[in-house]
Amino acid sequence: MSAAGTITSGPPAQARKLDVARIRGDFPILKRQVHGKRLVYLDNAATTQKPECMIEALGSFYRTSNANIHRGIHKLAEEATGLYEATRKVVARFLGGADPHGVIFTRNCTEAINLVAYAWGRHNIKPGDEVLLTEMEHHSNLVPWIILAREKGAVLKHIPLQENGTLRLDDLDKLVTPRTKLVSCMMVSNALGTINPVGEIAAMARRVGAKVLLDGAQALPHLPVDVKKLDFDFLAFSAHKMLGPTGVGVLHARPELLRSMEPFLGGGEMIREVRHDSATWNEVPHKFEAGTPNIADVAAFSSSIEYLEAIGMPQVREHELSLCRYAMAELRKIPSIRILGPEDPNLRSGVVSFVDQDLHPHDLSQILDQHGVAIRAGHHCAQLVMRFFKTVATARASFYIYNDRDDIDVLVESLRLARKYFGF
Amino acid sequence: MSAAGTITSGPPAQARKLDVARIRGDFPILKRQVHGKRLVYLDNAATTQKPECMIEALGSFYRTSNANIHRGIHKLAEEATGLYEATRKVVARFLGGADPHGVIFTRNCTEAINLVAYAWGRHNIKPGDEVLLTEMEHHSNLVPWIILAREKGAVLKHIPLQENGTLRLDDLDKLVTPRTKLVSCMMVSNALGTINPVGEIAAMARRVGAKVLLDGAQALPHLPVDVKKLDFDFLAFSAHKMLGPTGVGVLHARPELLRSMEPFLGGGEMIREVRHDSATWNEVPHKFEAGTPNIADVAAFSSSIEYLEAIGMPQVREHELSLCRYAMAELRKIPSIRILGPEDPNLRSGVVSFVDQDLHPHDLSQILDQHGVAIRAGHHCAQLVMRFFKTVATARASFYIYNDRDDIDVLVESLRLARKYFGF
Amino acid sequence: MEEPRFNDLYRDIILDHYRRPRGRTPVTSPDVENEGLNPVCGDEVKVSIKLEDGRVKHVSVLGRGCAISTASGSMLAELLPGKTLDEVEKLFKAFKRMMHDEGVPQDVEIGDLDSLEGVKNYPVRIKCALLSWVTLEDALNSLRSGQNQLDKTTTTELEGKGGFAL
Amino acid sequence: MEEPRFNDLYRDIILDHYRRPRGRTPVTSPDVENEGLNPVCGDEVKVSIKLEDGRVKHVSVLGRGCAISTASGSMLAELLPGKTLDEVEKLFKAFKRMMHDEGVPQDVEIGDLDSLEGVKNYPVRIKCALLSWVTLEDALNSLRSGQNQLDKTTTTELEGKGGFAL
Ligand SMILES: Cc1ncc(COP(=O)(O)O)c(C=O)c1O
Ligand SMILES: Cc1ncc(COP(=O)(O)O)c(C=O)c1O
Ligand code: FES
Ligand code: FES
Repeated sequence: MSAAGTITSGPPAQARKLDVARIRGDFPILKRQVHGKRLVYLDNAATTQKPECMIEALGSFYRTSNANIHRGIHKLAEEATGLYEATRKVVARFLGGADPHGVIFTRNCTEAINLVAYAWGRHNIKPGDEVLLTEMEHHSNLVPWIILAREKGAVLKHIPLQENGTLRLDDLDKLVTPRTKLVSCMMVSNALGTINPVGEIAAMARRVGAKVLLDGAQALPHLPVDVKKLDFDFLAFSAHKMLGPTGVGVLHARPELLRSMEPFLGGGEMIREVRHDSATWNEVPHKFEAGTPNIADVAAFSSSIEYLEAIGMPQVREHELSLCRYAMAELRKIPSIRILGPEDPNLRSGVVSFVDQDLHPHDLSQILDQHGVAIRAGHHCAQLVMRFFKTVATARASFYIYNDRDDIDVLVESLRLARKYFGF
Repeated sequence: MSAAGTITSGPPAQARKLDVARIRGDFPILKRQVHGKRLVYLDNAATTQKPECMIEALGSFYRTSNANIHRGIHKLAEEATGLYEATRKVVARFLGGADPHGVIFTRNCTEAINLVAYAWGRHNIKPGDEVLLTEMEHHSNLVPWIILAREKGAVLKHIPLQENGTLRLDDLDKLVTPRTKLVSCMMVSNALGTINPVGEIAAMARRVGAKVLLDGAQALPHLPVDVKKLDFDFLAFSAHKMLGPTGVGVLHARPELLRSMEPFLGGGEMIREVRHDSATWNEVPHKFEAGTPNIADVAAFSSSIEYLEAIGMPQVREHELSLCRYAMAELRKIPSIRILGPEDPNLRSGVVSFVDQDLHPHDLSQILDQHGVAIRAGHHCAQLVMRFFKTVATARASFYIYNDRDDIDVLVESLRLARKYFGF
Repeated sequence: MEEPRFNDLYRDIILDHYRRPRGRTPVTSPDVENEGLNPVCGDEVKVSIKLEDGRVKHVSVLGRGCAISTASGSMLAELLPGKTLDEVEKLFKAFKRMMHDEGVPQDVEIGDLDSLEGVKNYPVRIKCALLSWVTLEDALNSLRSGQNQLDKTTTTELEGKGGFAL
Repeated sequence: MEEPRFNDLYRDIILDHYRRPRGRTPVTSPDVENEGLNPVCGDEVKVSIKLEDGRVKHVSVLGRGCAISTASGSMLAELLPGKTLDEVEKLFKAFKRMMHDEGVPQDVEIGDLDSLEGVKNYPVRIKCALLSWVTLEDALNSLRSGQNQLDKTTTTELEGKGGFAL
């Protein structure tokens, strides 16, 4: 984990182990069968499953406290507002004690990044300015900048990927120039599992006064993150990848920075005063939450975070690391399989991306499905990574708190059977 | 309803009555007590309550089918994709047989309107061009255009409000000019209840070739709407105002128009191919749904629509009309109360906005809350309307399918007691 | 149907101030004046003060608002005359502490403001109670920071936050 | 652990075509050629045809894809030689109907394509089966609409929709 720079380092050796059997009991979907087999869910980098407490919180919101928030003077509105705003504080706490005024709820990580591109980017990126990305980015941290660069005549640069699945930082000091206005980088790769040295990258950005955006979509769910120890201006992530409901993302930034920005979406809630052709803005974070928010899902998201906090993020990390280590060792026993990304499991999160020289990932995935095993096959919204590795798709198994070695054994055995079935 | 022009007209006289007692049984929250009193929920224009079937659909999605959609080749992903896309078809059917490719899911009505402002407006509105709004609009249909006009040097005009709470159309032919590029208008006012003659307004817009956006946030939940009989380019509304979950909005437009537009948010799902500094777009509607959508809520939204369809929108309309008529008659018996908006209940939806000459709406609302009555007090995100009527706030009672005359009796009696309590 | 019962919110003293608010005679040529807006509801207030020998002589609190804000403004108008600006400051701080449920210092005489204590249980309404007070506070702050007299602002950042409670 | 069982998807004929695909010898100076992309997975195919006396003489189907798309392309290469363009068109239409579960006309000989029928139950995979066919279809369409020969496009709008099934 040391490569992760300012991401807080791993757990103490004596960290208590996860009680996976008990945890599984909290996830109703894991009781279901797929094609008559036990569901082995290994598609966690796409989205995680949800604990009963989150599902219950959601139902209970609608069954007892549902109302529109902020402006209503009645009991339900008060309760709903309380629940919605409570999550802002829970998120701030989860981030290591952030200012809740700097926590904005969006639909997903993608919208959080776009918010920065529109509300900050459009007003701060000028023709000829440079935005530095990496060759590893998820499309959600590429396309907003492609659109912006095209519109503004700005230049996109990419920290290159190298064969071992990490970023090549050798020329970082040349990639960052006085024209660099923003460095936007993922903390953890969804396609390779690589944990990036975002501290080092941010430090270089600071030398030229560039802003730093961290895409934390694959980091916040899996690693202990303390924003006080992390150097960034914007941090984006999605609730649905960390036991939370779909439809909730977070953009976190310092309130002063948010105050200095133009608004993004216009509408109810985000205004102070509206006249026929002018308007003034509400305070942050409300200035960036136009219209009726996703109240119920935000309210329910608290339970997901509390569930993770109860387990402990260092423990989550330790668990995934041990699964990842085991999975890599087992997969290496199938000679036709090539694992992408860092060889050292310590340098990656619980994501294992691989290709079989004879079988297409989509066929693999289809066959695994017959065994109840859900993995993802595809480009993982990282076509630059695929192109770098001269493929169009990989198979990806990604782990979370309810997975164990049994799951990996089923995965590996199914892969063997798939090869056999196809006659290899 | 004839004033509504192309909104389909009212129900046949023999429409079957709503069985309110049975309907109430379907809404778990209505069983709860507030301050020891039965909850009388009259804040439906802000958001409606949710039927058990929708809450159940949501829970069941997470308990049995949760997965990320579109790209996964495993059972859960298939099921989740099926449920998500099924709602697109259900929405299209609810709209009177629209093309599902023209149904885009957003967070809310506000985002749907902003999508048009960004993806269409920024590329089609030039300096000096005019956008015609009304003085009645919700902030969500004002602020996006204020922001756009400021950026583009465009001119905003407003169809004026008149004392009776309707739009003054006398000078419409002068307000619409060859420079008018867009007419954006609410179908039904959330602040006054007025049903607007959008057919007439659209017809005028067409004479100069302007595009037409209809804000259907208060129309789709309450009136039968058939898009085949309605002249518009963009139609926006929110699920949470029609028994659906928070976090889901809809933008509907012809697929050809959507295809001709630039994308809005960039990221996963909305792309076809991504290179280092260029990208091509996925087909509509996916082109406008960047990142992981609000899958569960969209999936669950089907149940809400099906619930409304089972009741029948003409029946919903008839029910609200009768409640509105009764409420207006009862409120008129309190001489200190002045009702805003059209005198004729046929010209309005189930929204009654009023002021008491002695009591501030916020105090009223606070006292009503003690009686278990939830109304809304405030500017209803319509500060232009408030300014027109020389007030800062009104009290608003708004009805839906689970309300009945009893509810209105409790409202009116509580108002009397409030006056007494304050010594008037 | 029974009368509503608020043990804590609309106390009799509040209703009395609401029905007959003090400080409604406009102060002419005020030494301190400011306008404040409660962004939650759109209500506005104008607070004006005439000083004499370093003490408040006349106060007016004009504008429109709810019972809570009207009563609170009326109490302001009742309590201030005779006080030095430092005493006003102390009073404001004490009242703010009360609204945030932090306890009122023993040595501050808060008079009828006492009756507003219940408001702290209604988060949306706290800004109502504070409206005229923060409006004045803002003006005093700019007076103190040298921007002498007559500092008018049409909106007031209530407690430096505005917007909704969070 | 048992072997997986697909009654309907990966039939033996498909696996056979996958392991030993036909049409892998590139056609030189083709009369019809087009490249197609399956946007769901990113797989690409190049279909080339050499005509003689109005009939297909040689076919090559190159590129990479899954078992379904490879087998389907291989069957295309096997079925086309000897056919007129009208017959190809008919075959394509029949196959498309099969994928959309609309029934195959009696009078069309579809050969091994038969074995792909199960794909219709796997919506995400339908584009795999159709990839080489729509790629060819696109080329034939532009040929017919006068844009003579060698119309290359790097991406193909699968069934005019691309994107995800809806
Ligand atoms: C007429 C009208 N338009 C737009 C909106 C905005 O809807 P939402 O807050 O769901 O985006 C509302 C909701 O209050 C409304 O009543
Ligand atoms: C690294 C990374 N960034 C961004 C995203 C986008 O997240 P969402 O689809 O929730 O917006 C993802 C999700 O796949 C991701 O893995
Ligand atoms: S409601 Fe406006 S000041 Fe109280
Ligand atoms: S998965 Fe790409 S063509 Fe089948």
